[in-house]
Amino acid sequence: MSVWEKIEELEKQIDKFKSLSVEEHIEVDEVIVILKEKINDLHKNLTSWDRTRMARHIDRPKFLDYVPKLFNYFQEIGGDRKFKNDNAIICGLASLDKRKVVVIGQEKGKDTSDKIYRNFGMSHPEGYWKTIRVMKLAEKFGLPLLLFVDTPGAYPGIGAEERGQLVAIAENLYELSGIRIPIIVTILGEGGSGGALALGVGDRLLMMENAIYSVISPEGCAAILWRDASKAEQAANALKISAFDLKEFGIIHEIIQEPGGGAHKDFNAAADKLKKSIKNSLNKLVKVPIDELLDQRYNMLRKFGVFKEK
Amino acid sequence: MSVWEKIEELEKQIDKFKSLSVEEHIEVDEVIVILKEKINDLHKNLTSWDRTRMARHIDRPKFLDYVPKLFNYFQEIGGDRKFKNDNAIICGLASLDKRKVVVIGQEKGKDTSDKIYRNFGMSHPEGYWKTIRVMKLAEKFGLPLLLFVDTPGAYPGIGAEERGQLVAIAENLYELSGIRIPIIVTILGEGGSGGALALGVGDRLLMMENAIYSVISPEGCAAILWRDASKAEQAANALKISAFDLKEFGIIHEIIQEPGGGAHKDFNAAADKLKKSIKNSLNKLVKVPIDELLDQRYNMLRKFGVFKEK
Amino acid sequence: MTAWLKKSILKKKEPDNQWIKCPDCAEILYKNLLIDNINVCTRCGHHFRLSPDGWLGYLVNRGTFKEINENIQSVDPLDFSDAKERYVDKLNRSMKKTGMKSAIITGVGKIGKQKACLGIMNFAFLGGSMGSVLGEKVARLFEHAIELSLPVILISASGGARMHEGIYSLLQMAKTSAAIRKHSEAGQLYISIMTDPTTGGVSASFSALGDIMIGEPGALIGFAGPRVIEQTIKQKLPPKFQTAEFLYDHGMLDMIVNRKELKSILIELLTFFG
Amino acid sequence: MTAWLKKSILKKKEPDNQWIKCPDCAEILYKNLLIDNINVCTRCGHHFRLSPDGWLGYLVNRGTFKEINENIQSVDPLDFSDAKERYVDKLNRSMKKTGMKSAIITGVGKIGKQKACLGIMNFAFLGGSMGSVLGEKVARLFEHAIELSLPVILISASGGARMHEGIYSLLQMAKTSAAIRKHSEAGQLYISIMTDPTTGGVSASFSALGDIMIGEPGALIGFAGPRVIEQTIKQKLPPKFQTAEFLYDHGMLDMIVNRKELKSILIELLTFFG
Ligand SMILES: [Zn+2]
Ligand SMILES: [Zn+2]
Repeated sequence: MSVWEKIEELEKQIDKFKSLSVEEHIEVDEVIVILKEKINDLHKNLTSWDRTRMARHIDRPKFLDYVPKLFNYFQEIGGDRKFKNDNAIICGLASLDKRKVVVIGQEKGKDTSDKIYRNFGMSHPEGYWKTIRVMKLAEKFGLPLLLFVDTPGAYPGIGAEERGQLVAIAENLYELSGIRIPIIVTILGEGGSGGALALGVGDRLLMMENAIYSVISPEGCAAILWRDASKAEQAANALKISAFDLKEFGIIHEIIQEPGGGAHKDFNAAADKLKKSIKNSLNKLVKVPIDELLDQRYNMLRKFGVFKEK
Repeated sequence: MSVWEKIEELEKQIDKFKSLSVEEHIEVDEVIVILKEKINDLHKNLTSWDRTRMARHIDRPKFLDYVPKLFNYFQEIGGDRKFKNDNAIICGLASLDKRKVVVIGQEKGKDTSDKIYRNFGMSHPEGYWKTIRVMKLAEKFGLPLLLFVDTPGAYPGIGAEERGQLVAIAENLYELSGIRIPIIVTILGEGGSGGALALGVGDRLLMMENAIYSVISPEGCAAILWRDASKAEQAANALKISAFDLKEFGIIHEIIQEPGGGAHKDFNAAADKLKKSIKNSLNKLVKVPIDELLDQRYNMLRKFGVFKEK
Repeated sequence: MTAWLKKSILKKKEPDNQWIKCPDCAEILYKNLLIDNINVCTRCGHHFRLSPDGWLGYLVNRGTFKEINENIQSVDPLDFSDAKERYVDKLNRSMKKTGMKSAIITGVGKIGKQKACLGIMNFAFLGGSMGSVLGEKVARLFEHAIELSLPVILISASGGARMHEGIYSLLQMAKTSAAIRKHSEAGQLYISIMTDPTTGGVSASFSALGDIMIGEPGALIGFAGPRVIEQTIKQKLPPKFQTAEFLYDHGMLDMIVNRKELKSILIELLTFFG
Repeated sequence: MTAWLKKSILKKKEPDNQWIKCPDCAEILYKNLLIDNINVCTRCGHHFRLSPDGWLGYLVNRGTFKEINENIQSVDPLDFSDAKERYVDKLNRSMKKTGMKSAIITGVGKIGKQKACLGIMNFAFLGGSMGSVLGEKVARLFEHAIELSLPVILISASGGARMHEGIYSLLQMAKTSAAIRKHSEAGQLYISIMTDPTTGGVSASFSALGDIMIGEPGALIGFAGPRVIEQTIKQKLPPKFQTAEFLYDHGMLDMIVNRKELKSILIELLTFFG
């Protein structure tokens, strides 16, 4: 039985005890507490592949779910001013309690028609041009930028290539590396490849406990290196794409703890934790003089990588 | 007989005398000189409609004809980095004798297939995005910008509207008004409407003697205000669109004199004059501190317009 | 009281028994009720054009609006006449008809708790065409906003250039764009609201340069006029072409806002950026 | 003499009787003549891939190239193994095969009269994939160019990311882009040359950020790999899709330059901006 299956089994048990408690008036609260702790423990042992399944879970909260939980004001603003309003990326003006921020998030969509409308969170170049337009608006007004990542990757299609997916992503990296406002990146679910990285450059990188962040999808990696897409589990684990892996690598700053079973099991709790972390980070970042912040950002980016010399 | 027809008649006479001179060895040089002077005099009396016909004359030199005459080095650079390389606008790195400049010019094309390739000099938004991309390159390297205008107007089509012709033109005006390099605009032929103005903002505005610059094509104006497109002649003259009109209005700085009969009659002479004027202007502009230049540019733009107050 | 305000009050005294047919749903609307509904069809939500006084009455706190540069007036720099009449005569007719001296009212007022510079175009004045006066008033509005460190809200409605002023008309595009840049460099907010119709030179200059660009539902917005395009491409235009909705889909607008919600959206935006 | 240079000289001593078939025109080409022709088919002009030593021999004035950071080498931060072998073993094989320690050579040399920082990728080294070492060498190259106030010319050839280094590989895109921004802010010129193939992470980071972007004729250039796209959209790709010519038409490149003319174009560009 995999860790994942064990957790599912324990969750079933909890449900059983809960109904016992309600229907038969048997007091089993203590048992439930113990089982939940057990689940939390097991969670720490989830593999990268388990996390991948969690990150893609059908019930997992999406960016638009977080919006009302995090912000008391949110006004979407649209458009790249050039070609199309890409619905896979949502931009907005927002208030995080009293602090004004600009928000850019990737949205995968909820039901089937919404998923299609959002192109499953896979942006075309116009999505990335929109983010550049909006981040410059944020820069003009000195507003901190909050980026939320949740995408299988940039869309691989004819139109996307025609309109220069490569330039659009590169320009995002270029702009974010030097834009003169504080940036906080949160990886909510799937951090897929260059399409995620395009919104992944900032001063502080947060990652939900069950999110993943990878150079290539496990399936893609398996197809190439195992010559068998069904070897995604091996690939995922070999790629080390969990939040705990990335924390160990020193790449992300903070893991946002999720409730046992994932953010969707107690979304309010997950969103609260995220909000608290973003606020803490923001409070620190806004105090840093902007030139110093840019130096820190550059140094952080510069240090990414492991190699030997001589 | 209109002024235009008189000139054509005199030109025929000159040709006759020239052949007399060659075939019959009759010395008539003095007569030819007098006739040419006559033509030059008549030219000053050409109406706006006559100028329109000259500006659109099939033999009139186009931007690409001027390039080798003006520049000893010219390297075209392409692309808006977003959608398409618009062939109605050509950008290049160039040397004007020893001075490095960046050049952006509208090109109508020569023969039929070339005209189609150039879309008759009518840009889509991608042409204007290309100019912004290239002018920022010029700004990065502190290179003066030479703009050459020759277009019936921005292209009125479905794709052009879909891709935001209005934003593209407005952004050009916005960028040119504040870009931190000297700009010289030369209206070579047709300065048609917003599509021309998008490349028409600079520190110094030159205009070929037989060029026109108008808010709307004479035909368009006639169709609306005369409800009859064939009244283009009346409209052209009412609109006052000749170089002499614009000089009188104080809108352009300098008229580049063309040979009698138009630039195509002695293209070398016309191009020489233009080159000399551009060089003179450039020599003056590069000496002005950039902030002062920007103030002057703003004041010039601010003064455009006539009205009464109170 | 400025001339146009007097006029607008006079207008209200016109006989009330007027009815208007909605072009979208064909409902026959009682004119006074329509005005009370800020010229939005009570049945289908069709947005009728709104006059500057209608806009001011709706958006600006009562008694807070101070018009500026109200005395700038057009002249006839080209001595222009078309087939029918002289430009000066046309101008005089328009001034009489609208009670305004130009196609735009500019000034400073309060919206909610926020002060803002406001420009409101009047399509009824020669089709909201842009001549020297419009350009000058827009440029001065932005300069005024720089001096006072205020945001600008500009409501556009224009058929294009004031051809009668020839090249001067065209150059207003450059003049207004330059003034907007100064305002932007001063760190100030500019909200552009595009109403039906916003086309031609206005659409391709100050209207298209907002930090935030808002379109009214169903408004015709575009650079080239639809008829010019049809003549050029020799085919029918697709439905919804050059509507605000079309522009939003193509990434040109930040949002489409129903007129009834516009005021609260504007207050929120002014507060957010304030 | 660096290891790869020795190796390249050794290569030249290999038996000469080798023939290569041109994939475009099917001409059978004598290998040494092809090398003399900088790997351009003498019949149809097809551009074969060129190794870093080929590029250096062609572009850089003899004896002027000084390699930098030649001793940076890959490690195996994930302890990665795929179906067949460990990443460290794969690395060792590649190093042996190519005589290089990474997929890029960086250094300073003279082209004509101009000094420039140069980066040349080697597709033969694990498909020119970008891992920590490639990213580090590119970033250092631009930082070196800032110190020396020099332009950078970078010749790309890459199949994408070095998956074996996981997230480190992805992050090189951000690292290199940030270094390029520093170089650009210092006012320096960057010419990006995209050769066959330039795809994936390399294409969407430093390759796409040139002040001037040059493609080689026929080169495959794109973000997503053609096979991935075909699988996603479930249809055949159009001919010429993702070629340099396709990218030029779509506004992504400044020019397409035949290899034989590249040197003189580069000299002109370096002189122009110099
Ligand atoms: Zn209705
Ligand atoms: Zn061949």
